[in-house]
Amino acid sequence: MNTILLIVIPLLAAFIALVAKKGAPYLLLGAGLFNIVLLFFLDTGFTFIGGFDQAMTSDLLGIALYLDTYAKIALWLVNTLIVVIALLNFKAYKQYGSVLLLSMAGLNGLLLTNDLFNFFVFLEIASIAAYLITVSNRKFTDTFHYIVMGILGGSLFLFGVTILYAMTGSLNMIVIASELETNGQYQDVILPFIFIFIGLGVEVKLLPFNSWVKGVLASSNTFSGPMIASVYAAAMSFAMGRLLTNLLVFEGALLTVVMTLLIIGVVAGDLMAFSTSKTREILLFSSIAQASLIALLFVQGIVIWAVYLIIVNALSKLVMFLVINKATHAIGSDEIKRMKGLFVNNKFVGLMFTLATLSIMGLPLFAGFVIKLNFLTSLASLGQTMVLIIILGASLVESIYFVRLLVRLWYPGEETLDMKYSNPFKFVFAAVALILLVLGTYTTPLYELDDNIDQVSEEVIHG
Amino acid sequence: MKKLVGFVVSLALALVIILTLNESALFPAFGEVDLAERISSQYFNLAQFEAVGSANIVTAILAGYRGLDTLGEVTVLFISSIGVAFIMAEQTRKRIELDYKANFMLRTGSRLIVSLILVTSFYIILHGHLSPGGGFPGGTMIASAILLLYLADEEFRSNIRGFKILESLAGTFIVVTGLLGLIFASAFLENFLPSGTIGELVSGGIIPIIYILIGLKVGSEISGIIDHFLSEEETV
Amino acid sequence: MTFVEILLLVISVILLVIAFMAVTAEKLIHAVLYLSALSMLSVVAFVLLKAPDVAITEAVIGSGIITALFVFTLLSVERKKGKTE
Amino acid sequence: MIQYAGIALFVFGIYGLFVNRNVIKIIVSINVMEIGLNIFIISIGYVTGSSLAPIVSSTEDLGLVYVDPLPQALVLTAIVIGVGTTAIALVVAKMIHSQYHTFDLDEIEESV
Repeated sequence: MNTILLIVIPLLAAFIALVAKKGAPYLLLGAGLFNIVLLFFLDTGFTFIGGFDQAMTSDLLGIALYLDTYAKIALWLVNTLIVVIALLNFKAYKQYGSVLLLSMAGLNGLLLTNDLFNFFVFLEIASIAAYLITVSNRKFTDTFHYIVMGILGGSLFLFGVTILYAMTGSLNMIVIASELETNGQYQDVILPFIFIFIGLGVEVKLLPFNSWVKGVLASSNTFSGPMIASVYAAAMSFAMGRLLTNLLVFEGALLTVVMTLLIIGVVAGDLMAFSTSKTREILLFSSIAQASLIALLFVQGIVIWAVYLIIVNALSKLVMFLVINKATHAIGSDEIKRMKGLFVNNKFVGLMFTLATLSIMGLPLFAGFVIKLNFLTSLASLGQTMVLIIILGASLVESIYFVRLLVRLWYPGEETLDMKYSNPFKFVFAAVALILLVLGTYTTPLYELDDNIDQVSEEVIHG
Repeated sequence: MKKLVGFVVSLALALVIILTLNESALFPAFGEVDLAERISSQYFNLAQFEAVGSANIVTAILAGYRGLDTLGEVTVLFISSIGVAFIMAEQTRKRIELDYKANFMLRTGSRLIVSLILVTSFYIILHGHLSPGGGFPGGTMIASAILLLYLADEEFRSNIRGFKILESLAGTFIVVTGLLGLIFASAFLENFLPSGTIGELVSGGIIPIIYILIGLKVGSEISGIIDHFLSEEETV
Repeated sequence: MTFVEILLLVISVILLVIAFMAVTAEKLIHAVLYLSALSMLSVVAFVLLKAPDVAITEAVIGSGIITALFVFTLLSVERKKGKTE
Repeated sequence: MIQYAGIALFVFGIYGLFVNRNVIKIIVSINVMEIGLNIFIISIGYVTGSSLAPIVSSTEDLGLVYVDPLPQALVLTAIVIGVGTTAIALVVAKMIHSQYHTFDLDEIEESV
């Protein structure tokens, strides 16, 4: 029982699925369930590929994978979400079996690897799988825009990694961090850190290169919407969190630049969501704002509340995108006017959607409230009052446009919509709403874990 | 005019990057690289003193020390060949008629050249761990031989089904070799075969085996991509 | 300045010139040809930088397969345009 | 000097990527960017003087100076990833053309 199986089994299934075309969806579910179950038995710590298990020192020859509570939470979330989305879209998107298998292998590798170039290779695998998933939107100019931005992000990331290799002589995240700590002056390191931050920011939907998000998600469907907005968003935020806590250290001028970039991302996302009249655009701009907020928390070192925010955001966006995309598919347009009274004759789905939205807004009784309260207090304790005020303002704007959306969806317009949601959709909505409610009220498990769930650097530098 | 302004701006940005890299004490200037500080000195020590692994250090790194990179890279080619077939799958396949008739010289000449290309590509794949080259260039040469056949005569349609099976088999064997390393030795992709003396044909343990499988896989994948590029939808 | 450094200097200048022409070419087929020339020149640079593995791979893939893919895309586009007129 | 050319090509590809409005020219700029990046990666491994390519012919030649092999392994991977992404981008370009009958993004935006 080795950590590498999390990457290799989906890969093996994808290679077999090439020949056994009809078996691809079943191989996908099998590999996904295998990963979820395997995670229970894997013990944390390093896994060295190729048997070169010198300790984590500068003469580490091979590539090391690292599994800790941080990676376990991320892998559980990503693998379960992929299996859930595959199950929900089983009939409509059957031919995406092998593409999803490869995106599972790529995302698992991305979350596990400790080597920066290996991180780039898995980032490319996951991105190409994402390009193929957006092909299901049949909007090729938007897919092309996403491909161009993805390649640009990957190349900027590789440029930053190459400079770091030239400076420190190793490709391993931890060895580079300890090498830079011992003999690196800070201004040497600004250039590679900027390139790595901007390069990875493309996939995490951060400014300056997140213009592709509008095209891809505005015309998404019940398969590509949840995959891009909740699975890829969560996995990329976790991967970025891993880099921000262990490798990238922002100080002085660079910190202010990064913080302003992220704050602009939050404010711009919320304002644009406020000013649009299309439901899907509201959701995609709100997910851009959430992604920038999560990156901001990681930069400030508030790791545990960022992790919970990723989980809650991924779950709520899953529900919201499924509901809205299913309705758009039935009605034919995602204008709010056309969707008036959507929940009038499917009350249960409406209730679940409302619970998910209230949790994102951070109202009491929901997990979102506990998380928002805690990360705001941590920000206050870090003395970031200016950032605090702006985030409070942004979340005020956010609650306005979400309440406006809910009001429109609940109160009937002229034509009554006779849309129906199938039972598996309802079951998923109920499960997510239950999780949000339980975590919102019974909050002790949230306080169990604390900021050092990501022990990669502790294990090596101080360990 | 707009091009000139943009060109000047990009040159200025390049200048900024170059200057910041020059100032930084850690970043070595071009050419003054001290290998002892870098991980690569370990690769040379292992190759020279314990005579482990392949003579061509780059192949030793690619297929031996950093095997997961190469597995990931083969997956990138695999997913792009699936993607190409997937995006263009809606149309049924028909060959593009090239607007020239392949005369006698081209047809016979190409058969001769194709066999030459195939021989060199197999040589390069087999000697990947001794001389420069290896799985990737060798595989692409196989694909270029098939490309030549495509150009030589119009009706040629490579046996896509056969390539798919070869691709899937080669990929599965690569992963199985890795898993064998997990079962027999202690880690995934670990070298469980005797690595022989450096410089001989049979040396380097599982490195040549992996590189031959990669060559076959890359060859069949790129031929598949070429076939999809050279055919268009039936309906036109 | 040894012979290798002079050659590298010359190649860098030519690389920049061809890159400018490739990015700002008017016709598509010119852009593709400049790209292929750029990739061949980079093969020479790799050989001078003592990277034979990379030179072989860039030669076969860079100027071989990538140029072929570009030409086939333009070919199938011309063919369709020819038909519709 | 070749390292500066690599950086200049990389930045130049990024410039071309933002300025061009033709789909095929954008893909050409992507490849120019990747060639520049590959040259830069190889150039950080170069050792001046009588250094050799990283082929260790036999155990005798111990004291010789070699070039850094790791960047070459990275570039081999980067080239093949470049082929993969270029093939996908070109297929999407073909689909764009079969849908809008033009490669120019401005024309496509007007027609939508």
